[in-house]
This record gives sequence, structure tokens and C-alpha cells, in this order.
Amino acid sequence: MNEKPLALLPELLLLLGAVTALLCGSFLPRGRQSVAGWVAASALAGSLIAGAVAAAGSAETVYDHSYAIDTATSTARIVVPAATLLIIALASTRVAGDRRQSEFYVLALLASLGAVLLSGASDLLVLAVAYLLATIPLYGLAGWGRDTGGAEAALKLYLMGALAGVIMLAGISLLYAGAGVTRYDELIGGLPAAPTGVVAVGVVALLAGLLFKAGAVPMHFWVPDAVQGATTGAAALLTTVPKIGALIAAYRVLTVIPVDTGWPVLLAIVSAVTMTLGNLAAFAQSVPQRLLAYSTISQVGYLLMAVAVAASTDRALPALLAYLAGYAVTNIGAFAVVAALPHRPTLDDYRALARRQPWLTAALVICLLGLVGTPPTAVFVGKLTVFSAAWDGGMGWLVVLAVANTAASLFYYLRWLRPAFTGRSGHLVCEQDRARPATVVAVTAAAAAVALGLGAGPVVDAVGHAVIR
Amino acid sequence: MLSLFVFAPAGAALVLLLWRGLPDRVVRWAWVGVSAAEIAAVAALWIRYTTDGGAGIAYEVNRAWIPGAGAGYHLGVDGLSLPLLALTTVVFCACAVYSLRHGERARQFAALFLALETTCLGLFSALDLIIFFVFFDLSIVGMYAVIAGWGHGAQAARSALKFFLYTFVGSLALLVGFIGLFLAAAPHTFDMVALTRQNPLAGSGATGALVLLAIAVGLAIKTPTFPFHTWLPPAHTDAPAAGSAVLAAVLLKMGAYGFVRIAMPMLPEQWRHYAIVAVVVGVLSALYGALAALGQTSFKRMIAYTSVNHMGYIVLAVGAAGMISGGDAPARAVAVTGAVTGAVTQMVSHGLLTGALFLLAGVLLDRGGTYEMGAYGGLAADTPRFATLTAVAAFGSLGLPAFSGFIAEFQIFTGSFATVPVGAGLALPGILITAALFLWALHRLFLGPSKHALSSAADAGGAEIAAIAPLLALSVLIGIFPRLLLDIIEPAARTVVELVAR
Amino acid sequence: MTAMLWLLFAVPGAVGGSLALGGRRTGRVAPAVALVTAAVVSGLAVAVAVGRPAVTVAFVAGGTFGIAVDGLAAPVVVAVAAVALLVLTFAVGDVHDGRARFAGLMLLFVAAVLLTATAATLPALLLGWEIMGATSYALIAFRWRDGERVAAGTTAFLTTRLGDLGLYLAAGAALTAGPGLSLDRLAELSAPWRHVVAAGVLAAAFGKAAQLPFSFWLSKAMLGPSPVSALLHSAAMVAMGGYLLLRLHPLLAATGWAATTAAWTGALTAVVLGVVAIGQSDLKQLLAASTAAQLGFVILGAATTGVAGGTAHLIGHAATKALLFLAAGAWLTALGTRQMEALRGAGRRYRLVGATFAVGAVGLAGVPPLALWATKDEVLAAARQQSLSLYIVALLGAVLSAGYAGKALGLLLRPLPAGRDSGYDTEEQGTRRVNRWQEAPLVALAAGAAGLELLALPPVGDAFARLTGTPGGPAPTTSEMVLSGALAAVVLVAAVVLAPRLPEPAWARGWLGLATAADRAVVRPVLGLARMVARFDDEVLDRVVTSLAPAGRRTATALAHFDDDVLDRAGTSLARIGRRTAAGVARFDDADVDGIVTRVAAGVRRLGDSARRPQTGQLHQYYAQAVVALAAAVLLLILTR
Amino acid sequence: MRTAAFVVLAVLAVAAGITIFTVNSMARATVALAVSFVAVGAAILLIDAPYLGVITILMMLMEMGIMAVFMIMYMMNPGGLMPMSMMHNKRGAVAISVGVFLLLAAGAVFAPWPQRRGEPPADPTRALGQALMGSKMLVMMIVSAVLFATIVSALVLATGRGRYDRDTPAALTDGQQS
Amino acid sequence: MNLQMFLLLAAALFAVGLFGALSQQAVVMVMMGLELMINAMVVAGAAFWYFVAPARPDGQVLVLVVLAAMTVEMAMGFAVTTLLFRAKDADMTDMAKDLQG
Repeated sequence: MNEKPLALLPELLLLLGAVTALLCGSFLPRGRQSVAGWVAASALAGSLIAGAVAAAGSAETVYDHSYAIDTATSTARIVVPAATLLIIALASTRVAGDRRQSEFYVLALLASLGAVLLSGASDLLVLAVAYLLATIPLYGLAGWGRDTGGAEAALKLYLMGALAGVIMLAGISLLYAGAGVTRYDELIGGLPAAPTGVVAVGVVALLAGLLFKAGAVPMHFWVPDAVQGATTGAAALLTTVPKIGALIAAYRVLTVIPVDTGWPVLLAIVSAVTMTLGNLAAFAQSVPQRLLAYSTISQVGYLLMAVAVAASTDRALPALLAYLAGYAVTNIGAFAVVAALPHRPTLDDYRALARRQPWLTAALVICLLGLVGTPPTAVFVGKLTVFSAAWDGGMGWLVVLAVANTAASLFYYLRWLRPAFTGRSGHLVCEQDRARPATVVAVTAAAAAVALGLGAGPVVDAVGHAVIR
Repeated sequence: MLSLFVFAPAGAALVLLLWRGLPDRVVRWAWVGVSAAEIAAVAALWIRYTTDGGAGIAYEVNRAWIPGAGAGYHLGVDGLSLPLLALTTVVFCACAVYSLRHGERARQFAALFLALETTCLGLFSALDLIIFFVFFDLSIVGMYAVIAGWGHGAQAARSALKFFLYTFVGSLALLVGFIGLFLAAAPHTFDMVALTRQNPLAGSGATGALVLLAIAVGLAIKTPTFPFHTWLPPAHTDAPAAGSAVLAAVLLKMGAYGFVRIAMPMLPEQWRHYAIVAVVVGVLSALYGALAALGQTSFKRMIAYTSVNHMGYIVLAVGAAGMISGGDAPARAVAVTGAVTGAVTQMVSHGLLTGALFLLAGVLLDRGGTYEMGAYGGLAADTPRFATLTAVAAFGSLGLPAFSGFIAEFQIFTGSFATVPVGAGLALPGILITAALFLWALHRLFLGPSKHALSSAADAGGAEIAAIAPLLALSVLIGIFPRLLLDIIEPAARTVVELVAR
Repeated sequence: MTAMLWLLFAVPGAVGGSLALGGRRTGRVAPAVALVTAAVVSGLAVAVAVGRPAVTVAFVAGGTFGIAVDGLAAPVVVAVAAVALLVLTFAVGDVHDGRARFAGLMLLFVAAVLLTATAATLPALLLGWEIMGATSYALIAFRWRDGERVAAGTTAFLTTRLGDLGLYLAAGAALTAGPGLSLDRLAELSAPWRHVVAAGVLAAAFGKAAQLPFSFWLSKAMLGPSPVSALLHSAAMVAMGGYLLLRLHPLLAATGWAATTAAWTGALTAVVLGVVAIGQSDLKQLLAASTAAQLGFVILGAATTGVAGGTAHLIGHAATKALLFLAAGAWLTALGTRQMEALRGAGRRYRLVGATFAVGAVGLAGVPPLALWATKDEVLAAARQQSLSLYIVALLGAVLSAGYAGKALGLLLRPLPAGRDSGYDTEEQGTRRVNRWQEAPLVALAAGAAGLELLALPPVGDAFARLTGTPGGPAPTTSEMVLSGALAAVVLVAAVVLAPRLPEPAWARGWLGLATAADRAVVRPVLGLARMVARFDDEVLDRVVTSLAPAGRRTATALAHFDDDVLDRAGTSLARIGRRTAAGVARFDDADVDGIVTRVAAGVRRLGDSARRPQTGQLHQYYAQAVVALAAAVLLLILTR
Repeated sequence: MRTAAFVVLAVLAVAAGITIFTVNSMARATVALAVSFVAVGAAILLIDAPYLGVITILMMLMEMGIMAVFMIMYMMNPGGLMPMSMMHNKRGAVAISVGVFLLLAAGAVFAPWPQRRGEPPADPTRALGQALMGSKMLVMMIVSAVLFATIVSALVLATGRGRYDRDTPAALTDGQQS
Repeated sequence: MNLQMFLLLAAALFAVGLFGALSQQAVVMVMMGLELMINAMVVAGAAFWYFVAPARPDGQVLVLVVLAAMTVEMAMGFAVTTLLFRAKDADMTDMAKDLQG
């Protein structure tokens, strides 16, 4: 037994922050709920710092090998709070003064906690409950706006999530049945002896839950609807934070599954279909949120490439982590631009943005081109490493497909950028109510995307260690 | 020092972008100033390079960047890149001077061009594939912004999109090829010098061929060669004059430069094996480009197609260089070195002359409102300076001796003849067709009875002459004293040929 | 001394370049500057002819830039410089518009010619050679308001450049073979490459020298100003074609077939163009055709052993023909016409011009003791040594030259009929006067035309042969010389008498339809192809693939249309080829790459629409799809295990 | 004996499950679900896991209560007053679920399940308790966080008014912001 | 009484629940289907513990986790239903299809 509560300090800080924020919200008058926001922000910052400090330490497992603290977890511990921090900042204008303002922060913190726990779970049971923790707050966040769109978003997210959860529990049961244990370090010894069919069905069922979290085919259906229906801040969180946890969790769990079940091919197919479907469906979108939603689906497809080759090359994990970090900031930047311009509901409404909002436009350009993978942004480094890993792992065809998809994706990103530069204004909406914090977040995220790309050396080095069990 | 040289324009761009209150006049002159300083810097580099012996890589900067991904910040200058760096600074400075009189939204325009200059300089000095790719992609983005933002004509957005998508696909193909090289190398690296030394895909069969295919397609789109050229005419037609000049003069060279810098030295075995494809494509491009240009009625489109023709010669030359093998007679090695030298010379020459021609096309549009040659006639009487400049540029472009184009094409033809006599012979009529089309264009625009309504006030102005004339003068200088340039290029070309032949 | 060699073409090149670019401001001083420059060049020419410098510098990869004045070049350099000086002198009084441009281009041209003449390596040769062609374009199209003149310049440049491609080929072959691009080593090349070089050189030389089948450009070039014709088509450009073969005689001899080809081409050109010349009604056209014919003798000499004779003929012809062109130019300026019928008696109206013209014409006829008599006989002797048939053909050419010279002479020296002014001013408004600037060079050239036969007669002839490095060539026997002289004299007299009644058939006036043939065989198909390619490129871009069918039909109709008025069968078959090309391009269009690109884009867009279809908004359908997909995944894993 | 009991309970559980979707009243469906759960709980009692069986039954009954309240609150046809067929895509659903059943059943019957390893401890409940306080403590810690999250999340979604709306009974939906 | 029998029961319950989830229009009914599926997980989890690895408590904890999941999912389901009812006056999944494409 090696319970070391302090080893989980980053996670505890998040939980503590959630509780404190809720208490603040409960006892403070409506006008001063922003205190809860500051509490949440401090908790996130604290967690981030604690996570960073812990990252410098040696890798270890705690709670009887049910939770691993290694490079992957450390990355999540840094990226997730940072992302959440940006998200609560970009959402601040929208949530300010709302009567459920503090709840927004609480749920965001809990969702982050869930994502971090997902990434560190080294036991199927922990994985299951972390999944719940990462999912439940999202229902609340999706429906937080309490408008018709929010309701529909919450409904679809909930029903897909519930189904995915059930199937995932089935998968966990089957894997448990196969090996008789739930800890990864024991699974890796037990599963090879288990009936392959059982393990195969179990891994598919388990993946159903993780793919739901990641927003990948075939569990992606919630993504466009929930992202469009939810408030922009919640949408940014839905498409960013859970993916981090889910993909790391998938990597972690898949590396203990014997390759002879054929999961790498399955993952490759899932990845291929996901990126292709996301891109194709994004082509004709006219609502920025929905376009971004499909874009996140395609991004998950690229990310899954790294997971698909998890067993065959040790380049997969650094690639996955680097891409995740880059994706998180870039995606948040794009959502921040949307959040900053709440009165421009369609792509056409972005006409002449360049003249009125040069900074926002610059951020939009960097983030969208960043999502394409234009150097020197962070996603470029991610794509570079992921493509290298996939090729190294013997999946050259997947690289070619990903390249074709990347090229195709440029088309719809440009559909958004073009009006921003070419339109001759004509937009009569007064821009005074531009959300300033979101603007700051957009610019910050864009700058971070570029900085992460330029300074990718230390990042890639830092994530270049294998997972432990 | 090299980094400063590369990134100084980008820094200036940032300043211009952030300093919103700056009056347009100051912006334009600042742009000219920075560009001129870059020329001075490249001159200094050139002089020191020649005095240091003029061979190998100089001014090398090699720092770790993403060691985990095998990418380093590796810059350097050698005989292949130095001429192109010089070309870049000169063309950009010409555009800056030209823009003293042209263009709206000067501040953003200047910033964009300065940023674009950095990408071009960076690409030509890159000694790491990822650095190369970074600048390659950024140049596409920058040029897209130029066409989409400052393009004229109803189709500008469409053309820009086509340009972006097309060349972006090319860049991604390039990236795939780079990854292939990276993974083949041991230890894995993107460093060009190391990859060139290692020749990592020797004897690798299909993998090497596929990697070459990816790289060659990427470069061929950018160059552009025959089946991949269709993005070029619309992009040029709708781009602003300075944008066209930079696109044709510098950006196209990235593709051609990639052949001599990446494809040939790093994949010698594959290059030799498939060189005949390059030869065929080169000949086709040269003839097709010339014929298509001959059939144009728009001056600018015509120039655009001559680019396809001129770049076709380069592809022919590098293909011919690949037809050599280690055991060949020394005379063939000498000849093929000449072909590669000619190819690099052609890059510079085409840059100078086509850059000038596109700026002149800009003048034409500015005064007459259309590129259609049928709308003009007899301009020589009213705009003699414009006519003279255009005529000189046209004669230079058709490969007249005493211009750089002759030096380039002569070496390409004579050098290619050694290994692919039939190919060189087939491409030869290209220079005849080019001559015909330029003479015909001069006839329609400037000679014969006047058909236009332009007065002598429409003649080329001081800024325009100051922008265009130096380009032509440089071309003449190279044409008359080719050793100034060839002494730099030849050792590097010899190295390339040796690397291909190994 | 090498500095002087550099200056020889650097001076006219630099001065000419600055004058040409200087614009109208320099117009006032241009003639004077040009004259001074030409004089300096003449001095330099004499100096280098005496000093014989040679210099080689590095130039392009594998090829050096070598220039040298050897025995062959020395007299040519001097002749070119002298003729240039005289022509420029004439131009002072003849060309009044665009003086700076004119003087500048002329000097540039002279520089190019001098470089060509002194070139010792292929790069240097090509450098001068091509600039010569380009400046000839600018000079022929000097009066650019007239579209026809511009077209004539274009034709001249393109036709000669077509031949020039041969030099590129030759350079390639020479570089491949190994020993380098030096002209005097071309004959040593190994077998296949030597033949390629020879073929290329022949093409280039025939093109420049207006030999068959390239002769037509010379006809059109007569639209240029007379001083231009006088320089380009006497001493310089056309002559350089012959000069190249004179210089490369060893190469021709080494290949064998090339010498034969050149010899027969020269001889046939002398005959055919001689006939054409007789059939002309336009004085300058007559002179032009005679130039091609006379160059035939030069080439005949170069191809046989008569290099010295050929060189002498070249120089003698330069003086004679420059004289004749200038005289024609003087009349053209004064009377405004070139039609010999209209010029009847012009020789009497302007007596000095008439007298010098007579000297030139008699010389051209080959009547002793004037220049071309002896030089031609030397070439004929060399031809006879080669083969009798060649000799007879060449002799026929010589007789024909007396014929056309006599025709011109006969018409121009006839008494001035009354009221002939009506024929004047058809080309331009005549000035009705000939000034001193124009007369002075005529006299000088007449002296040259009269005295240059010395170059072919012993003892000067032997020295000249030694000078040109080809001593020991066959000398004509006295009887031969008498025979040819007598024949020439008889024919000349006959032609003078019969001049008005000599036939002027349309085929001769049209130069055998060579230009039309070239137009139909090369220019139109290429232009048609170009338009097709261009349209194909456009329409592909605009995704209007279908509209290429009518375009193809239109092209085919156009081709069929001109098919009707093509007389010979060659045209018919060409049209068929053209039609087939159009059909081919149309077919290619269907499989075109950009079409594929656009189609792919459309396909992707359609795929995009279908990719959105699963997103129905209906949750139970999401469920069903997800479960089915997962079941499929399970089956996949279980079945592929 | 045990086997017979199990078969009875199993048939009951499945039959009740099918009944849920065939009756035309939600109240009856709820009862059927409860029956199904109780049957399953009882079946678990058969395999020496009394704690699990009991807790299953208890939780289900509680949940049924909540569900009944909800149905009365929101459902349009709570009492089955009119015949209802609130189904869509019935045929597809049948096909899919039958397919899934066949797949799972085939797996259940034909899969080479591992041999039983070890024996149940004397007191499984005690072992469970020790595990929860020991090796699986993290699971329980997270479950507590999940419950916390559920409360907050459910409150956000379900409460019509925030804490501050007592004075101003605003519209139920507050899409527009103050 | 053996593992196969329990698993058959679980499979049957799972399939019936899945049918409900796929076919029901009312959200609450869909939830019932899901709940039936979770019910199957309880059966399977307990059976696996008892018949495969009874020596360790992992299976029991798994059942507890499943029960916890069931509880919280149901709670959230009711919350979502409430929201849907209030916001859109709907209780059917078919009525929530504004967002699509």
C-alpha cells in the first residue's frame, strides 16, 4: 500500500477548489460571484503548479498501482488545468452575473479533475469512475445555458454518454473476466492468457466509452450538436479537456492489451474514418461552432494515429502528448474568437473582421492555420511527430490519408478566414460589446500556439518518456 | 549573423504591424530602407564568401530546436543558396521601390512583404528539412494573403484559394517525403547535411521511390511543372504586381531549389533511376508552357506561362544531371555540372527578368486598366521609357545573349545534351517559340498604329524605373560577366553532381 | 593589344547601348557620336588586324569565352568596320527620325558582328551571333508604326533563330564530345558528335546567310531602312553566315557529307535566287535575292577548297552590295520608290549615284576587272576541282548574276522618260535630292568594288590566301577567267538591252512562295497549336470542358478553309495533320489533369454532403449507428483474428 | 435447487424487462423494471454475494420511487390513460438487439472462459470492505467526487430558479442575460 | 448454475435494454432501457467475480461501481429531462432535433 495523499496534490487542489467555489457561490451575493471564479482560477493555477513541480519528480504509482504518476499524467496535470484556466477566462463575460455562475466554475473544475484522473488511471475500476467524473459535469455544463439549445445539447450528450458508459462498463467487465484482475500491471500479465475473443469484445466496448469522451467515430454524434447548442465556453471545454484525459487513458489501456487482438488495425480504421468524416462534414458548415466541432472530430482522428501505433513505436507517446498540448491551446484559441464575437453567428458575419478587430483576426488566423498544421505552430509539431510515429509504426497509408485530409481541411478553415479579410464591412452590429477577456484569451492562446511550436524542443523532450504501470 | 539577416525583415514587419499610427509615406520608405539594408547584408555575405574561398557551407548556425523530433535550427549558406538569397533581397527591394507609388493599405502590405521576405530567405538558407518546410508553408500562407487581400479582379479569392490548396497539397506531400527521409536515417534526423552525407535510402527499393515521389510531387507543384501548373496562371492574373513579381521571381524557385538541395543529393539512387521522368516532364513543361504562352491574349497570363517554360528548362537540367552514373566519362560530368549550374543560374535569371516583367505588367494595368494586349498598340510613341524597359526585359527573357537568360539556357542545353541529347533537342524549339511570343507581344503592345488613349503622362515613373531597371541591369551584368555568379555556383553544382553520381 | 580587342566591340557596344537606351534626348548628337565611334572602331579593327591578339577567359561551365583575330578574321573585321563607317556616314544624310535609336542599334549591331567575326569559341560566337539577330530585328522594324515592317523584323529574327538552334545543338554536342567549345577544334570531335555539330552549324549558317530554304526572310527584311539593308545584307549579318562556314571549313571537310551539302546548297542558291532576282520588279528585292545568290558562292567556296576565294568574294561582295543598297536607298529617299519601272532613268537624274551604281552592278555581274569577277572565278575553280556538275551549276549562277545586274543597270540607266514622276512616291514621300552625306560613301564603296579583285589575283591573292591560312587552293586558269569574264560581259550587255522585257513571273516576285510555305508549314500550325493549348488550359480552368468541342470544330473549319486555297499537296496534308492534332488535344482534354483536380474537388464536396447525412439530429438514429459500428468493430476483430 | 431458482429468477428478470417496453403505461413499465431488478438482486443472492444483492434491490426500489415522481411530474401520459406506442425504428431496434444478443450469447456460451481461480473468502462482504478501504480506496474517493459532481450538475440542470430568483420569478428559461 | 447461465441472463437483459434504448421515444423510457443494460452489467460483474476470480474483491468493487454509475446516470437523466421539459416543453428525443447536419 502506498497511499501518499500528497502525491495527488494537483488532483486534490482541483477538488478542493470545486468545493470552495461552490461554497463561495452559495454564500456570496449574486453580484460578487466572480469571487468563485477567482477561487477556481487559483485552484487551477495551484494544481498546474503542483503538477509541474510533481512532473520534475520521479515517476511512480500510487494507491496500490491503481494510479500512475508519470510523464503522461504530468502532461495532463499541466495541460488540463491550463486549458481550463483559459476556458473559464474566455467564458467569463458570458457567465458573469448569471445566477449559476459559480456552478459553472465548479463543474469546470470537476470536469478537469475527471480528465486528469482519466489520464492517470492505471486500474480499470479507477478508469470507470474517472470516466463518470469526467462525464457528469459535462452534462451540467452543456445544459448550463438552460436555453433550448443547451437543453438539446445536454440531452444528446447525456444519452450518448450514458450509452457509452454502459458499454464501457461491459468492456471493463469482460476484460476483468479475462484476466481476473483490474490493475494494469496485473492485466498485462493476465490478458495474454485470456480468451482472445473476450478481450477483443472487451476492448471494443471499453473503447466505446473512451471514443465517446474523445469525440471520435462512432461515438462522435454528440459533438456537433452539443457544441452548437452549448454556450461557447462550455463547448470549448467539451471539445478540449475530456479529449486529453480520454486519449491518454486509451493509450495507457491499449498498451496493456495484447496486440494479437488486432486493436491497432481497428484504431487505425477508427482514426482514418474519424478524420475523414470530420473533415468532409465540416465542408459545408456555416456556423463557426459547428465547423469547429467537426474540426475537433478530425483532429481526434489525427491524434488517434498516435494511439494506433502505441504498441509498435515508442515515438507514439511523445507525439500524442505534444499534439494534445498543441491542440488544446489552438482549439481554445479558436473557440475564444467565437466567444469574443457573440454577435456574429455565421461565417458570413465575419466579413471585414480584419479591419475592425485586427488582433482577433490575427488570433483567428493563427489558430485556424494552426489547426491545419501550418508551421511553426504547436499543432504542426504535433502533426509532424504523429505522422513520423505513424509511419514508424508501419502505418504509412494512414499518414498519406492524414495528409490528404489535412489538405482538404484547409478548404473549410479558409472558408472562415476569407470573409474576415475580403468583406467590405456592411456589418452593422456595434462591436462595443466584444468580449474583452475572450479576446485576451484568443490572443494568448494564439501566442501560446506559436510559442509552443517555436519552443517545441523542450516540450517534446519533456514528454519523451514511456508510461509506467 | 545569418539569423539576423533572415529574421530582420520579419522584425521590421512586426514593428510596422504594431505601429498603427505610422503614415503611409514613412511606411513605404521604411520598407525600402529595410530591403536595401538586406541587399547590403547579402552583398557583405557574398564578398566574404568569395574571399573565403567560395566553396562549402558558410555562416553556419546549428542549434538544437526539437531534438526529440530530430529537427534542428540549422542555417547556412553555400553556392546554391547564396545566389538565391541575393535574388530574394533584390526582388523584394524592387517590389518595395515599386510600391512607393502603388498599392493600398501600405502598412499591412509592407509588413506582409517583409514577412514574406523572411520566409524566402529562411527557406534558401535552411539546412534542416523542417526549417525548410516551415518557411515553405509560411511562404504559401503569405502569398495567399497577398493574392486574397490585394488581388484585383472578381476571381481573386478563387485564385488565391486555388493557389493555397494546390501548393499546400504540394507542401504536405513534401512533408511526407521528409518524414520518410527522417525515419530512414540513423539516427533519425531532419538535418540536411547529415541526410546528404548518409544517403539514407540507398538500396531501399520501393520506399525510396515513394519518398522521392512524394518530394518530387511537392516540388513539382511549386515549381510548377506541366501537369501541376494550372494554379499558376490564375494566381498571377489576379495577384497585385509586386505579389506576382515575388511569386514568380522567388517563390517558384523554392520548388526548383528543392530539387538541387533535397531531392538530388539525398536520394541520388532514386533520382538517377527516375531521372528520365524529370527529363520528360521538363521537356513537356518547356514546350507546353511556351505554346500556351504563345496562345495568350493577356500580357500577364503570357508571362505566367513563360514561367512554366523557363522552369521546365530547370527540370530538364536536373533530370539530365540524374542520367549520369559514377563510371561516366569526365566530359559528361563536366557537361552535367554545366547543366546544374545552368539550372541555378536560370533560377536567378528567371527571377530577375520575370520579376521585372511582372512589375511592368503592373504598370500596364495601372495605366491602361487591362492586360489584354489587343487593347493597346503603338505605345512606344507615348510611353517610350515603359516600352524600352519592356523590350529589354522581353529580349532578356527570350534568352538573348548578354542577358542572364542566355547564360542559363546555354548551359542547360549544352549540359543536358551530354546525357539526354534527344530531350535537349526537343526542348530547344522552346526558345524559338519564346522569342516569337515576346516579339509578337511587343508588336501588339508597343508597335504599329496607336489604338489606346494613353498620353505621355502614362509613361513609367521614377519609382517604377528605379524598381525595374536595376533588375534588368543585373541580368545584363550576369549576362556579360557570368563568372561573377558562376564562380559561386559551379563548385556547389559540382558537389551536387558528385552526390548524385555516388 | 588584347585590350584593343576587347575595346573593338566594347566601344560600339557600350556607346550603342547608351544611345539606344538614352531616348530622344541624345538624338541631336547621336550621328556625330556614331560616326566618331565607327571611326574609332575602324581604327581598332585595323590595329587588331595587324596585331592579331587572342584572348580567352572563363565564361560558362565547360566553355570559355575566346576571341581572336586570325588571318581569316582580320580582313573581315576591317571590312565590316569600314562598311559600317560608310553606311553610318550615309545614314547621317538619310535617316532623320529616331536618330539616337538608329545609331545606337547600328553600333550594337556592329559590336555583335565584330564579336561574331572574332569569336574563337562557341559561346563567344553564339553571343555575337544572337545579338546580331536581335538587333537586326530592331533595325528592320526601325519604322515600327508600320506593322508590316515589324512583322518583317520578326520574321527575320525568328527565321535566323530557327537556324541558330543548330548552334545550341552544336555546342551541346561539342561539350559532350569532350575537347571543348573551341571553334578550331570542332573538326577533331569523335564521330557521332562531329556530325551533329556540323549539322547544327550548317543550319545556323544557312539561316543567317539566307540560303535555301531560309531565303525568304531576306525578302521581307527589305522593308527596313536602306542603310540597314546596306550593312546587314552586304558585309554583316548575311555575310556572317558564309563567314562561319569559311571559318569551320575543316569541320565540313572532316565530315564529308556536310561539305557536299553546303557546296550544293550554295550552288543551288546561286542559281535559284539568281533566277528569282531576275524576276524582280523591286530594286531592293532584286538586290536581296542577289545577296543570297552571291552568298551561295561564298558558301560554295567554304565547302570546297576555295576558302581564300570565298573570303575574297565575301569582302568584295560586301563593298559591292553595300554600294548598291546605298544607291538604292539614295533613290528611295529622293524619289520615294523602289520599283525599277518607276525608277527608269533615275541613274541619269542623279548622276553620281547612277555612276557608282553602274560600277557596282557591273562588278556584281562579274565583268572584269571588277571585284567579283576574280573572286568568283577562284571559287569556281575550287568547285571544278570538286566536281564538274557543281562547276556547271555554279557557272550558271555566275551567268545569272550578270543577268540580274544587267536588268537593274539597264532600267536605271535608260533615258529619263517624260512625265515619269507619276511612278514616284509609292513607298514614301521623296525628297528629290541626294545630299553629300549620301554621296561620299558611294564613291568610297565604288572604289572598293573596283579594286578588291586584287584579293583574288596574284600576287596579292597569294598573300591573301596565306593570310587566311588556306594557301594552295586551286587557282583559276587564265582561260577560265577569260571565259567567265566574257560570258558575264555578254550576258550583262544582253540583259541591259533586254531589261524592260525580262519576264517577271509571280513565283519569282514571291520568292518561290518560300515565305508562304514557311508560314503554312510552321508558323500557322504552331500558332494554332498554341491557341489550342492556351484555350485548353483556360477552359480546363473554367471547367468548361465541353466548349472545347466547338473550339476544335472551329479550328478544323479554319484549317479546312485555308486548305482550300493551298495549291500544293503539302498544304493539304499539313491541314490534315493540324486537324488530327486538334482532335488529339480535344481527346487529351478529357483525360486532363486539372479536370481531374476540379472533379476531385466536386467529388469531395459531394462526399462532404453525404458525410453530414448521419448527423440527423435524431438521437435514436445516433444510437443505432453507434451500436452497429461497434458491432462491426467487434466482428472485425473477431473475424480477422 | 439453486439452479432451478436461478432459472426462475432469470426468466422473471428477462420477462419483466421485455414487459417494460410492451406495456402502454409508464407506471406499469416502472413496476416491471423494479421487478426485473429485484429478480436480478435475488439471483445475485444465490452466489454468496448477499451484500451486492441487497444493495441492488435497495437502490432499485429507491430509484423506482424517484422515477414514479418524475413520471407524474413530466410525462404526458403517466397513467396510461390512452394507448400509446411511443416507439420509432422498431424493426431496426429489434434487428440490432437480437443481433447483439446472439453475439453476446454465442460469446457467453462458446468462449473458453478462464478457470476459476481461488475460492470466495469466508466473508465476501468483509473482503469488499477491506478492499474499499485499502487497495481500491482511490475508487471510492473518486466515487465521492462523482456524487458531488452529480449533485451540482443535476441542480444546475434541474432547478428552475437560481438561488437569487426568489424575488423576481423570471421566465423559466433564461437565455437572455442580465 | 454456472457462469454461462448468468452470462446468458446478462446478455438477454442487455439486449432487451438495448432494444428499449433504441426504440423508445420518451427520454425516461430510453433511460429505462439503459438501466436494464446496467442491470445486465450487475449480473455479469457479480458472476465474473464469483465464477472467475472470487479470491479477490475486484469484481465486487466493480459491481459497486456499476451501481454507482447507474445511480448517478439516472440522477443526471432526470435532471436533463427536467431541463428539456422546461426549456422545450418536450419529453421525447424526437423533439430535440433542432441541431443537425
